[in-house]
This record gives sequence, structure tokens and C-alpha cells, in this order.
Amino acid sequence: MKCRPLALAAKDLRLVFADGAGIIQPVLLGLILVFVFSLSTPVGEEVPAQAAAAIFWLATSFAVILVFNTLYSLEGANQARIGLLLSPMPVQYIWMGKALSGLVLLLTAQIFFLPAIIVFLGQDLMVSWPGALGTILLIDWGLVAVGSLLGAMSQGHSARDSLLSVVVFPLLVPLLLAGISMGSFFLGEGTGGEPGSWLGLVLAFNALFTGAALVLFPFIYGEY
Amino acid sequence: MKNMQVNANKNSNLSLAGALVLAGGAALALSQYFIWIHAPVEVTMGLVQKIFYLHLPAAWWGMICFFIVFCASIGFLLRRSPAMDQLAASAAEIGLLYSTMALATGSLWARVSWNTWWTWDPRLSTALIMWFIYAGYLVLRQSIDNRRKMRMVAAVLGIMAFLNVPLVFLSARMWRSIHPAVFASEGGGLEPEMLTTVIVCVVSLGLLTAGLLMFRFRQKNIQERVLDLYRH
Amino acid sequence: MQIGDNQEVLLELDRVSHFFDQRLVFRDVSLKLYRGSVLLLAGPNGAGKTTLVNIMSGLIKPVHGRVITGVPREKTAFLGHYTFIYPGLSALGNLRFWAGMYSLEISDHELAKILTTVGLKGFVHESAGTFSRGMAQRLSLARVLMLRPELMFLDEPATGMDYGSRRMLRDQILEARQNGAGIVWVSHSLEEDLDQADMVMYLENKKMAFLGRPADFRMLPAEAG
Amino acid sequence: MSLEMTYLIASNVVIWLGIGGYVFYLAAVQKKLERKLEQLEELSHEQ
Repeated sequence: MKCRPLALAAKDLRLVFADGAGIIQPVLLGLILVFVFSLSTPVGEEVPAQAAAAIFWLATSFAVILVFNTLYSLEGANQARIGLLLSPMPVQYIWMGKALSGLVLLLTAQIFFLPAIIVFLGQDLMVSWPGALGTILLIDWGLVAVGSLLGAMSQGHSARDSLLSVVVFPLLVPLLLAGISMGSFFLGEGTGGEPGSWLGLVLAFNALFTGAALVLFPFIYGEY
Repeated sequence: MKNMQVNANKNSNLSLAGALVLAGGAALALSQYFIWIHAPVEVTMGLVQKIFYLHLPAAWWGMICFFIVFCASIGFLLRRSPAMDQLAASAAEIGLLYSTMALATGSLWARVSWNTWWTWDPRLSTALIMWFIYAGYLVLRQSIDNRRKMRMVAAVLGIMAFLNVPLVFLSARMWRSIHPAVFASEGGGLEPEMLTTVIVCVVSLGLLTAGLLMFRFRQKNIQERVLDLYRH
Repeated sequence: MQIGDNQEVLLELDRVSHFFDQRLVFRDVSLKLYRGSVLLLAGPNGAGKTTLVNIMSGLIKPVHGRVITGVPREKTAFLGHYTFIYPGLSALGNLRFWAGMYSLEISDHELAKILTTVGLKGFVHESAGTFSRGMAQRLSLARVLMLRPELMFLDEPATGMDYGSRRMLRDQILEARQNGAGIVWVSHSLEEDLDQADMVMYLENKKMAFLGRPADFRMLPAEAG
Repeated sequence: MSLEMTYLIASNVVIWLGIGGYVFYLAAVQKKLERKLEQLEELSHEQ
């Protein structure tokens, strides 16, 4: 394989899927969240599309935390991190590789979340599948850009899950608001919001944090 | 030998900071006069509008503190000097304190004016989200044991947090457009007495901020050096 | 082996000083590493040997001074106390991954041959997670040999290895020197490794306490202990 | 006292308590720091 970020991502995915826990855990947690949330609606009432979209992105956010903790802990066992840093390649390749494998894992988890929303939260109206999928991909991009950058800080840290979520969740607020708003649009509640302007916000977020990650990643991942 | 260095350590700076804190405190006490007596009661909003005179400076100076965190974080990554990191940490603490005060006073105001403790107003929401981010920043600083790593990570977070502000604000505003807001836009011009009061309050809290920041910065600096001495 | 000025310098440190925050780690380290020579780094625990190797290998930027090297990163290898091994991958899988990171075009057949050299013949497809410390370090050595390095950094690589593995490691290092590699070797068993060195650098009290030939180093009674 | 007055006073109290609390915290830290410095001085005299 010529492209090193791809090779890195391929290695990560092989290890995560071989072990299983790294993907089962976020899927399970997300499904439990969706199920528990379904209990909040009284019998016979429908869950509003916006609530369904919110719980979908909440489940995804938790998945981001778990996924990137797993991905960065892969280098933890024998300090392979040092090996990667000494390799003749830009440090940013590591960020890219992790973001790519994180994206694949996140999408895998979302494949389970979507039907769960239909089943537990009774959302069966989808305005436009391609539009919805495109939106999910676009927002996932922003999530993995931030996740891959800040996930790197959790390496070798004991209380990493909780610490990471406290730091990452508030940073993701603009993206999550956009996701919820656009999600409710695609789930048929498309009255008030304009997906167009939200789209602009998501693109701005992605561009800003992709750029920031490229500049800042070496500081977080490097040897001190 | 090293002890001497710490002792000789710019004590004058510390006393200047102390003087600034005192001056700020006095000025703040003086501004109470302006708030209660000098400024007239606003016609439509009534007495409660006077919360504004403390709410606004707290929010502003809080934001400026967060901006200092941003600049100091960049400075740290460029120069790797611990002092920059200590400045960022001090500014984050004070910024968090101020935004807590701004949120609390804002909430009190909202309770009287709109009969609700909380409303989805873009400025309010932005302030709350910033509060969460910087609270996370301070928690992070506490919980990473390796000091060199902690400084690096904190600096990165300090930069990202501030870059996020415009996006948070924009998204909060767009979010509001979907939900009809309880909020009406704020009234037009200020009377001259009101303006004076605002300026007095902003300046006095500014003095206090500068003093607190300088003091805390020097204190953190000495604290870490003393800690270093103990380690050897 | 004679060390002379006519030989090619692979790595040079020019008055390198390093700090952790305000704390000085060491000051004014200047030295040259020649092609086909072994430089032994010694010193008490906490003297900053590992930090110095990290600076030499480019992992850390020194606060003061310069590190000059003409050897590209592709031809630089690091064998440390840590093995860089992914327990979830096979021995071959580990080598293949690191070959990819170094953009090396190398066939599985050749990789298997390198594994044979380090005595892992029967374990090519075995998961590296099951390896003992000695085997893991052999695999790590295979990774280093695969790169055909011109510059090698060894940070106490023999820690926790059995006698056979240690001897094999030494043989491979000497062979690499024969082939013209420059080697920086951090050692904690000084008596054992001194014979293999061309130069010795002793780090103590935050500075270079000694830099010279092993024979001269032996003459100093104080430091040898 | 009117409701408005109560809330206005409350928000003033919030500000003063916030700043006062922080100043007290700083003073406490400073006291501890000075004690440590004294100990260090003692140590260096003994040497």
C-alpha cells in the first residue's frame, strides 16, 4: 500500500474488528441510549423528529469518544507511538489515518443507530435518503476531525473516557445543533429550519477544525 | 542558591498586582454609587435593568480573559515558555469566574423580566457553552499528571476553544430562529447618566481583572518553581 | 578500529542543552558519530541518557544547540526498551506494517528471511501478542534490520532479554557496524558492552563527564563504577 | 421590598461574593506558598 494514512487506517481497522470490543461497545451504548430514551414518551404518543435526531447524534457523540479512545490506545501497548513519530512521514498522517479509521467505525455504529431510531422511536418518514446520508457523512467528518485531534491526548491516561467527553462535547455543540436541526428536517419535520444555512455552518466548522487539527496535532501527539 | 532566586523574584510585580486589586475593589465599591443613585431607573424595564451594569462588564471581561487564554496558548506553542502556560491558566480561571457571574446575574434578570430562569438566547447560550468548555479546560489541567504533556494539550484546547466561539454563537442564533424566542431585542439608546455608569463599571472591573490576573499569574509562577525545588 | 578525522560524520551534536521547563537536564553536549563506529552512552540513572537519545533521533527538539545529520529518516532506526510491536498483528504483519510506514517495497519472502535471521523462523504467522519478551525484542530487531539503517539508536535494548537473544543482538549490531552504520548505544551493563564500543560518552551531573576511547575510560577509576 | 429590588441586590451579592471568594482563595494559596518558602529557606540554612 502506497498511501500511508490509508495503511495506518487499514491496520487500525484490522485490529479493532479482530478484537471486536472496540466496535461492539459504542454500538451497544448507542442502542441502549436510544432504547432508554424511548421510555421518555408516554404510551401512544409519537416521538418528535427533533428528539429522535437529537438522540441519534447523542449516541454518535458517545461513539466518537469510545472509538477514538480505542484507536489511540492501539499504539499504547509497546509505545508504537514513538515508532510512528520516528517514521519518515509527516505527523499529520497519523491524524489522517486515525480520522479515516474513526470515520469507518463511526459509520458502522450509525448503521445500527438508524434502524434503532426507526424501531424504538417510531420514525419512519424519511424525506430524502441521499440528502440524509450526505448530511450524516458531512457531520461525521467534523466529528472525526475533532475526535482524532483530541483523542490523541487521551493516550496513556487513566480516566480518559470521562475526561475526553467533558472536553469534547461542548466543543462539538455547533455541529450537534446542525445535526439535530438537519436531522429533524430529513425526518419530516422540515418546516422552520433551513438546511442550506446549517450546511454552511457545518462546512465552516469542518474547514476550521480540519485546518486547526493539521496545525495542532503534532503538539498533542509529539514527544515532550 | 536557588531559594535566593525565588525570594528575589519580582516581588514588586506582586505588590503592583495587589495595589491594582485594591484599586479595582475600591472602584467597584464606588461604582455602586453610580448604579444605585447616579443612573436613572429605566422606563420600560424598571429597576431590574440595573443588573445590566454589572452583568455587562463581567461578560465582557470574561470574554477578554478567554481571548488572553487564546493568545497565551499560541504563545506557549511558539515559545514553549512555562510562563505563557501559567498566564493562560490564570486567565482561564478568571474568565470562568466572570462568566459564572455573568450567567448568574443574567439568569436573575431573566427571572424578573421574562419570568423564566433560562431562555435560549444566542448570547446566553454562547456564554453557557463557553463556560462548559473552559470548565473542561481547567479540569483537564488538573487531571493530566505529566506537566509537559498537560501544558501542550491545554494550549491546544485553549486555541480550539476560542476558535469555536463564532461558530457557537452562529449556531445558537440559527437554532433560535426555529424556536420563537421569549426575548425581545434590547432597547435603543442609553441616557448619558446610564452611559457614564456603564463606563465606570467596565473600567473598575477592568482594573480588578488586571490586578487579579497579574497576581494569579505571578503566584502560579512562584508556586511551580517552589514545587520544582521540592522535587530535587 | 581507528577513528580519524577523515571519516564521514553521520551525526553531530553542537553544544546541545536541554531543559524540562526550567529544570536543566544536561548542558553543552557536543560530539560526533562516525560511519562504522559504536558510541556508547553511559551514566547513572536519571542522567538524561534517554532524553539525549531522543534528541539525537529527532524525537525531541533540543532547547539550545543543534543536531546535524546527513542521514535521511528512512535510513535511521531505533531499538529501545519498548518494542513498537502491535500484539494483535502477526510477526509478519508487524514487519509489513512498518515497511509500509517507511515506504519500503519488500516482499513477504524477504521479510520471512529477515525473521529467520533473528531466529523467529517458525513464528512468521504467529500473533506477536503471544511472544515472550526475548522474542518480541527479536522481532523488533528484525524491524530494524529490515530498514538497513545507516544510523541506529539503541536505548538499553537488551533489558529483559535472555542470554541467547542478547548475544544475537550483539552480533547483529556488530554486523551493522561492519556494513558502515553509525550506532548510538545506551547501555546499563557497561562492563559487558564496553568492548564493542569505539567511543564512550559518560553523562553525569548534567554535563558530559567523559568523551573518548574505551581504553581511556577504563583508566578513570572513579567513573567506571 | 419589591421583587425587582430583591433580584437586583441578589445579583450585586453574586458579583461581590464571586470576586471576594476568589480573592480569599488567592490569599489562602499565597499563605501556603509563603510557608513553603520559609521551609525551603530553613532547609538551605541548614546546608
